[in-house]
Amino acid sequence: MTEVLPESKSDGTYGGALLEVDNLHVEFHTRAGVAKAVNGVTYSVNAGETLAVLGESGSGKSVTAQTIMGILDMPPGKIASGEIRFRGTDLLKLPEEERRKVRGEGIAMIFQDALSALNPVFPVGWQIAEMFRMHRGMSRADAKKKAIELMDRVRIPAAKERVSDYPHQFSGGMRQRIMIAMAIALDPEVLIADEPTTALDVTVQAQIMELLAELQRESNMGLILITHDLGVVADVADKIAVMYGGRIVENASVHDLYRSPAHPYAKGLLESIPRVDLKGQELYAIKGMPPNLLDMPTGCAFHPRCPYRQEKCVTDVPPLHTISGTRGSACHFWREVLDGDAQ
Amino acid sequence: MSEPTATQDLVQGVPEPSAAAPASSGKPRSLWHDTWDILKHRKIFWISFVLLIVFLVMAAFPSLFTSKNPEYATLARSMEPPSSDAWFGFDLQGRDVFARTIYGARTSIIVGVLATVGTVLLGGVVGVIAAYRGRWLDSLLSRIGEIFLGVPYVLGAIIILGSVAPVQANPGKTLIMTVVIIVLAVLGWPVLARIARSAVIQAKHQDYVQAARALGAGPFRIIFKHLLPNSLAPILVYATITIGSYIGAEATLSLLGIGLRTPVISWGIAIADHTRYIRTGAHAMLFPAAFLSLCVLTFVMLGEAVRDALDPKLR
Amino acid sequence: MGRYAIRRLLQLIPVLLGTTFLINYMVWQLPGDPFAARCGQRPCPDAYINAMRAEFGLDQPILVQYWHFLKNLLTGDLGVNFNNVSVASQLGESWPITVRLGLMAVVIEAVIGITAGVLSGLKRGGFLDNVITISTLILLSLPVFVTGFLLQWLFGVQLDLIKPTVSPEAPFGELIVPAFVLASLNLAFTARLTRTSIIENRRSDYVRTAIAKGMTNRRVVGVHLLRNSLIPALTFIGTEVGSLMSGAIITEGIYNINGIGGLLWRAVNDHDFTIVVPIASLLVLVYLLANLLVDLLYGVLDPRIRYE
Amino acid sequence: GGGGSSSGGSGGTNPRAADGTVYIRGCEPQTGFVPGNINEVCGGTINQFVFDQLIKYNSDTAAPELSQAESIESPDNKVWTIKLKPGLKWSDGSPVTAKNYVDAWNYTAYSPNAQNGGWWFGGVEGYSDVATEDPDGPDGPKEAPKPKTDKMSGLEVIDDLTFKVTLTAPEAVFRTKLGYTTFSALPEAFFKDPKSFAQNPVTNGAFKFVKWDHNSQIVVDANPDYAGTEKPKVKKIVYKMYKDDDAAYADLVSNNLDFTELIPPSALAGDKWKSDLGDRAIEGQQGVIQTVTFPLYDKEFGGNADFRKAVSMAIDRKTITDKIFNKGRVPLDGWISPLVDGYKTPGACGELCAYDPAKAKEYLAKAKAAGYTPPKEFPIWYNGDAAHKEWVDATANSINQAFGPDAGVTFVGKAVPTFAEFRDIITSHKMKGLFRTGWQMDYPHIENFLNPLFKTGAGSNDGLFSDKELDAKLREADTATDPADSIAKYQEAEAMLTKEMNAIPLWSFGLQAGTSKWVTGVKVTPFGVLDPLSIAIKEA
Amino acid sequence: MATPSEVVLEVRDLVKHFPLTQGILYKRQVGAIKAVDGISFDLHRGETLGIVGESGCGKSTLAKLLMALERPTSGKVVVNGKDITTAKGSELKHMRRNIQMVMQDPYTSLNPRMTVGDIVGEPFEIHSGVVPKDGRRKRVQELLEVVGLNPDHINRYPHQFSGGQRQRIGIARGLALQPEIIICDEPVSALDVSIQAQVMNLLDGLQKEFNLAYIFIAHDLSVVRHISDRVGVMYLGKMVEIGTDNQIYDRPSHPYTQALLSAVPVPDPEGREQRERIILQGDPPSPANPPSGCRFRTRCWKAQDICAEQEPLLEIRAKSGDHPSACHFAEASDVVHVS
Ligand SMILES: Nc1ncnc2c1ncn2[C@@H]1O[C@H](COP(=O)(O)OP(=O)(O)OP(=O)(O)O)[C@@H](O)[C@H]1O
Ligand SMILES: Nc1ncnc2c1ncn2[C@@H]1O[C@H](COP(=O)(O)OP(=O)(O)OP(=O)(O)O)[C@@H](O)[C@H]1O
Ligand SMILES: [Mg+2]
Ligand SMILES: [Mg+2]
Repeated sequence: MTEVLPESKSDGTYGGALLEVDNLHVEFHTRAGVAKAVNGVTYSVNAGETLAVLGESGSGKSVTAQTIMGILDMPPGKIASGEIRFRGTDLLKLPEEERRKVRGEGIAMIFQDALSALNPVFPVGWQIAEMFRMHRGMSRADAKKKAIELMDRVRIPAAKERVSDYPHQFSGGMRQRIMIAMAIALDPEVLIADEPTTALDVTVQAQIMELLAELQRESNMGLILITHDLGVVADVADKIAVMYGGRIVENASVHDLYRSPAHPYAKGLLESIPRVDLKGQELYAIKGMPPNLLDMPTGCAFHPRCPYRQEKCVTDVPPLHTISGTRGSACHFWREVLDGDAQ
Repeated sequence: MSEPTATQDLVQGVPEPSAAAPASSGKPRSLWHDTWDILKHRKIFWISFVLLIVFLVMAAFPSLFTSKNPEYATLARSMEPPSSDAWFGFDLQGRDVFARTIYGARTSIIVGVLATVGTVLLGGVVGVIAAYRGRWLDSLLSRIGEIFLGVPYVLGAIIILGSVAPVQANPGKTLIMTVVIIVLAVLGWPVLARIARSAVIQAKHQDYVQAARALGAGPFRIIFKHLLPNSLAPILVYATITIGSYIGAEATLSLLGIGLRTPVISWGIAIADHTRYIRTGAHAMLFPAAFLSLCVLTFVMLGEAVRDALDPKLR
Repeated sequence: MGRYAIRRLLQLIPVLLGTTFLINYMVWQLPGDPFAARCGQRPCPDAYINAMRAEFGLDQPILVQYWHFLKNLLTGDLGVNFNNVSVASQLGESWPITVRLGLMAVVIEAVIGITAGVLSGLKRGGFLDNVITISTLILLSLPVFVTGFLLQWLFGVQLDLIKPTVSPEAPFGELIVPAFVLASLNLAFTARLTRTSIIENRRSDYVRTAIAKGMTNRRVVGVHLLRNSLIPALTFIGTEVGSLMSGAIITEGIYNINGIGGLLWRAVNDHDFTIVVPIASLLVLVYLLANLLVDLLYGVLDPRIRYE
Repeated sequence: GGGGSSSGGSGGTNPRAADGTVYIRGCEPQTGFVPGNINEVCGGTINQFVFDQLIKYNSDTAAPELSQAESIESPDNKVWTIKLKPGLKWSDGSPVTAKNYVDAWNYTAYSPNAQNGGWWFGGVEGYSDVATEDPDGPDGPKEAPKPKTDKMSGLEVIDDLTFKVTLTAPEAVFRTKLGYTTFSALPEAFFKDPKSFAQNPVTNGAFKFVKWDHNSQIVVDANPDYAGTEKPKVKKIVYKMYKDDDAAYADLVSNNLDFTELIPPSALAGDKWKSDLGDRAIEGQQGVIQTVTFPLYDKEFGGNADFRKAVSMAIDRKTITDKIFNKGRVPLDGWISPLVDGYKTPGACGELCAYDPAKAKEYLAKAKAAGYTPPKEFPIWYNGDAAHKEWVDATANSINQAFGPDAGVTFVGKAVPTFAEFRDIITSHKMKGLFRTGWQMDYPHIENFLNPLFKTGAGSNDGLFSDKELDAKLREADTATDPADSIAKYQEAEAMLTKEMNAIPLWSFGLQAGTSKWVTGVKVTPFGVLDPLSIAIKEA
Repeated sequence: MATPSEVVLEVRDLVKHFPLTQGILYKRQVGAIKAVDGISFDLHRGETLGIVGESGCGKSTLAKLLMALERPTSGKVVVNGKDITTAKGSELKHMRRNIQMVMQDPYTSLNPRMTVGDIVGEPFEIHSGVVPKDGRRKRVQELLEVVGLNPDHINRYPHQFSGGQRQRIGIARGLALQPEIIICDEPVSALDVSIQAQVMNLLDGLQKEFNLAYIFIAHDLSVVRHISDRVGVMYLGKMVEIGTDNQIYDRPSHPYTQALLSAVPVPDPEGREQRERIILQGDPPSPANPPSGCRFRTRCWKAQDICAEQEPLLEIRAKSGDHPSACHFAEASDVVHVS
């Protein structure tokens, strides 16, 4: 089988979704057993679009992203099934060398903790320039020039003087900007941002999100934003995928989800946010803790914590019901949830 | 004033115990207890453990393994190769190599283990104090360590052996052994001190140490409950390899004529005595050498297994 | 960094003074008359012993002797040994050879040890890992003289690949096998230290970043992972440079290398302390400088380390 | 091989033929090249290459032959007239004169010059005027008094080539002694700058001194003006220093070294060396014997005569020489090397030196009955920096097994780390146990095995043995004018040693040497060193 | 709620400068990191004081000073009438029974090699008089129950718990000695929303039950607003504004507070395009070398010459409304329109 990558992106004529994750299953084989971290995730993103992936810690958001990038630790990780199509080509079937070329050029990624994600022992400029040197075969000097340009672009003050500084010499926000500079160096078509601002202050977070939005406007890239900050999602996302226990439990446009969530988990999440009008009262909290991946609850993974739970939930895995258009919910009782009355 | 339901409600929010660890609220458990629980299930641990026991029994009761007298020399049979009545053959003096290998375990293991224990104690104490107190004491202790590391090893050994147990005094077996152990430990502790120091410095900056201080914990508690258990892994790894290198170092000292001496039976002496005869009778050296290597391997494997088990992430 | 280096160099002085005094003191404390063995099977004539004592100042108190030693050291005069040969010229001859041997051993230790460590770290628990672990441990537990003797016979006499001994000029080619023997003991430590840190760093975020950047596997391991994993091995190698040079006694004997180790050993055996003390001091100095170098190298390898 | 020679190993052409250089095993001399100061084997060997003495010893028979002397005569063994051969030259061109000899001997004997070999001149008239004893030993606070003069009255230059030596008492072996290094001459150049001479001497032997790279090598060139009857057959000898016998042997086997007289035990074992070297192996005898000595000054370890005899009979010399030395040494039954004038079979020791466990036990019982209780542990001391451990351990084992487990005494080999310390303990008379002694002859004569070792107060009488009768007998032998008579008296003296058995003879050294395939004709002297005139390079 | 009752904690002019030293032979101080630079406030029994501010502004240093984990450069911290900053030895140990701390990071603040039982029981071992030996285990289990953990999990290790559960362990440890004051240094920052709610409810419930006083440090303003009676805003080691929750959130008067509030993302996509943001330019200056006068002036859109010359004091100003604000041009304005 000779699957060739679609030719240069400049023609921009690819018809389908830019990046599609289709029924992805990922497991971890550990001493304690097989942990099913991702159980059939399906989502897609188009050029210029922002997909926000929401979900509790441990719900498989990062593992999905890592699988897309091909940076999953294997072993213990194992891709059990599923496809990841980039411009229609299944990345999982590509030979390693081809796959490598997609990284950085086709799809790029930024990580949550920029301090640990940047190599502590190389100057930041070097790390950015590496992209040009390895992918584009540029000379050191040219690559450095490009690195300075990029640092300017992500608004590092005095970029020229700071190219040779090391990550620890930058503040958290600046480090994240350097990560971004590195990720957008080769104008990727899709950028995956895995919790890019969780470690940052609100004021800096605002700067970063602003920057990402601007870059997206400029180059029309697809953005997958992984976060559990509902505020940030509300600010920037076009559509949302909510994950729970390794599955997508709700797919919706940002407005639909915030207005009327169709899955009890998404609903609980939205209700947990502290609000002024609720001051002094107890906050709503989803009871219990995330499912144990080694021992997933039967039926719907959320059922032990779900106020809408009925027998059916314990026995049957709910499919992703289509509610309307692209909207979907993996709850047997999505109608009741939409209506807002728990049983 | 208070709403009794507030906490009550939360208790309901308590998640089910996850299946990973069965809930048991029996006796209070400790780090060591749990480490043992994990070790119990490791194959590599049992292999090395059984080997260790064999070696230890060999060291304690060599006569269980052989009825031959390791000292008895039939010079006429010098360097005879292995045969059915002498499994490992005879050495240069016509002594039974098997018996000597068995009897050699005691000295070699005692020297290796005690010297390592000495190194760990000395180096550990200095390293921990240096790291914990920091400032000038750290500098001072580090510099003292450098002095010891700087003195050439053999020279140091000669000096210490020569002045503590001069041959003129015709020192006895135990004295020589003690001095050899002391020499190894005294010249070896600074490396361990460095390792312990950096491990403790790393642990020292962790939040849980601050938390303990906030509770009012004193230095002893912080060192023994918090710093040490969390700095143990690198020390353990180094120490187990060190046992091996010390057993070897003992052999080198014997070869130079400044280590253990004849009435003492050890692998090191056997190797040192017979290296030169390797072309005519390799057996006299290879068997003790093989035991030595196996013993080293045992300690290293054991150390590795214990270190793994001490790692809470694996629980 | 310069400031740091200066401070460390200044700190060197007390350590050096401490060590040389210690060595000076202890060496002359050793039992045995330094001149007893200088006359073969016969006892030395009193006249001879008295003359030697006076010449080498042994009749003076230890502090005075030490003071003279220091004074001479500062003026660059190392004096002569009991055999009336200039100590400086002997050092001048054997020192470069030992340095060459020691450095080669360091290089071998570093290259083989680190490579083995990286390989076994990357394939943790695999076949290669086990092979490397066991073989380095066997090297570790076999005393140097066994390894040295075996390799000499195997390569030098049986296979005739190398000369069994090293010629007086000690060219690089002839030193490879001795250097390997010298390094063999430390190989296991280096390999294991590297292995541990590779295992630790392999899962780190920056390695992931490098893969996500689309770097080749070679580059990820060889540039990003390796650089970060070198420090523990480097520390170890640094502290061992000194002992490699003084520990060369046996290796130098086996391969008949005219280096410091042999000189030291002979001098110790002959109780010729006129030469023991300068050599030991020199070795201490090398050790301390190597340590300083390693500390400074840290800063290069890991810019996070700040010198105060 | 050293220098620029290509590696040996294979190849048909002889790499030595090109420059006529041979490489022989050596070791670093302990002192500079002042013959009167040299008394150890490393310096002694090479010294023999570059300095000729009045006489030399035949490399086959060890018989003394005239070398620089044309004649050495004495009517009474007391006054000796020595005539030099004419035309002998130093390497700086100056002639060798009688004055050179007299000056050299005076220099060596003069105690402020602190020469190691000074005592050799003890028999010359006027020695006590040039050498003074330190009144309070070497550690004392007082300085030795300055000698009255620096010339011995017994030495007298007659003419350029003749000088006269007057001894205080007749000495039968004086002539034989003259081949020893200490009796060399020294050129004028020496007295101008003794220190630099020691490093780079002007010589008068078959070879000229070229250079000395300390701890590495000494190079000597054939002396083209050499006046001896036999001339060097090689152009250059490199005396290459080895720290380790095995290293030298490995080089020899692979033809990188042309000669070594030290085959290490590893190669002797199982006669490996013979199969390694084939016809390049050289076997012979040398004038070295091994003994162990009791410290008679120590009550506990001195034992009594019966005990000492018991120990001697408990040593299985034959098995030890067979197994440990692979027959490379020969069991002794006397205190004399088989190579020298005066040796006889069977030896003086007789059955006391024959292995007989039953007798040994008997004697042990007798010793105990006489009131001697040996300590539980009885060490046999040796220096750990040379290859003694094997035979000492074997000896201890042999004694223990002969005595049996109920003897109440266990012999144990114990090493003193270095020869220096070992000598120190010996000379300060603090030995607690038997200790290794051995004797390498200075000249091939029975006298050399008795006087220095057993005379009361003699320099190497390390056990402080003293026997008035023996002293008297030795003095008789010394002064006997007839050589044969003298030897007979020495033999009588030797026999008297069986009475106290203070030193136990073990074995005499064989000689095992080997050459590379590049050289031929190699002869080894009875002193166990290469005869430099014999070695020649094979035709290619 | 905020019943103006007894003051349990009094902070006066608290200053902490970390010296920057240099020198070869002896160290010379060449400057200082002004981590906390003159902070004063009171804390009443049963009250919660929230402290917000950007990363690195000195919040944690303040917390450590209050706990006497660091010695202040000057100023005092009075706990129940005694100055904790000068207390030593057993006196300090004794005072610590009244003031405890919950750490920011639930992952690093628990010793990974101790069981939960050991961690929560450690205070009793240190203060051995509080609970007799044989009663300790039971007490630990009670504490676990109080914070909503299964008492059977006493033998587990921290890593076997989720972040929220670990934070509860930290809280249980803080509660063990029944202190009057608990300092929470960003107790929920590392947690995600659904778990954050659990922990906040717990803290709230405990406060009501035991009448605890909290210092609640965070940088998430909505969380702080939810739990606090009063809020202090810090910038570069200084308190720039302090007031009740409504005063701060509805009528912020310091430009920094305003910028901070406007930057908080609102979890509601409606009208997001219209929302006005004050996006601050530049990064916070280094605390080692803070700007003269007003420390915020380098990023402030209102800055004028006076700001560089004169340091604004934290005081009630004409336009600052009813609460103190450290800005020359303090002017209350509502920046958060929604929710
Ligand atoms: N290397 C691994 N070995 C075993 N399990 C793993 C590994 N990596 C991830 N997991 C498990 O997979 C699950 C999903 O993890 P993932 O990192 O995708 O969560 P997440 O949704 O990104 O959470 P967070 O919001 O905390 O980042 C987790 O339960 C985690 O324990
Ligand atoms: N021990 C120390 N030595 C020197 N400087 C320090 C020390 N501890 C803190 N600092 C500095 O003091 C300043 C305040 O630090 P602090 O930890 O109090 O900030 P913070 O407000 O808690 O930040 P965050 O929100 O990131 O936790 C920082 O600039 C920090 O670098
Ligand atoms: Mg994640
Ligand atoms: Mg903080």
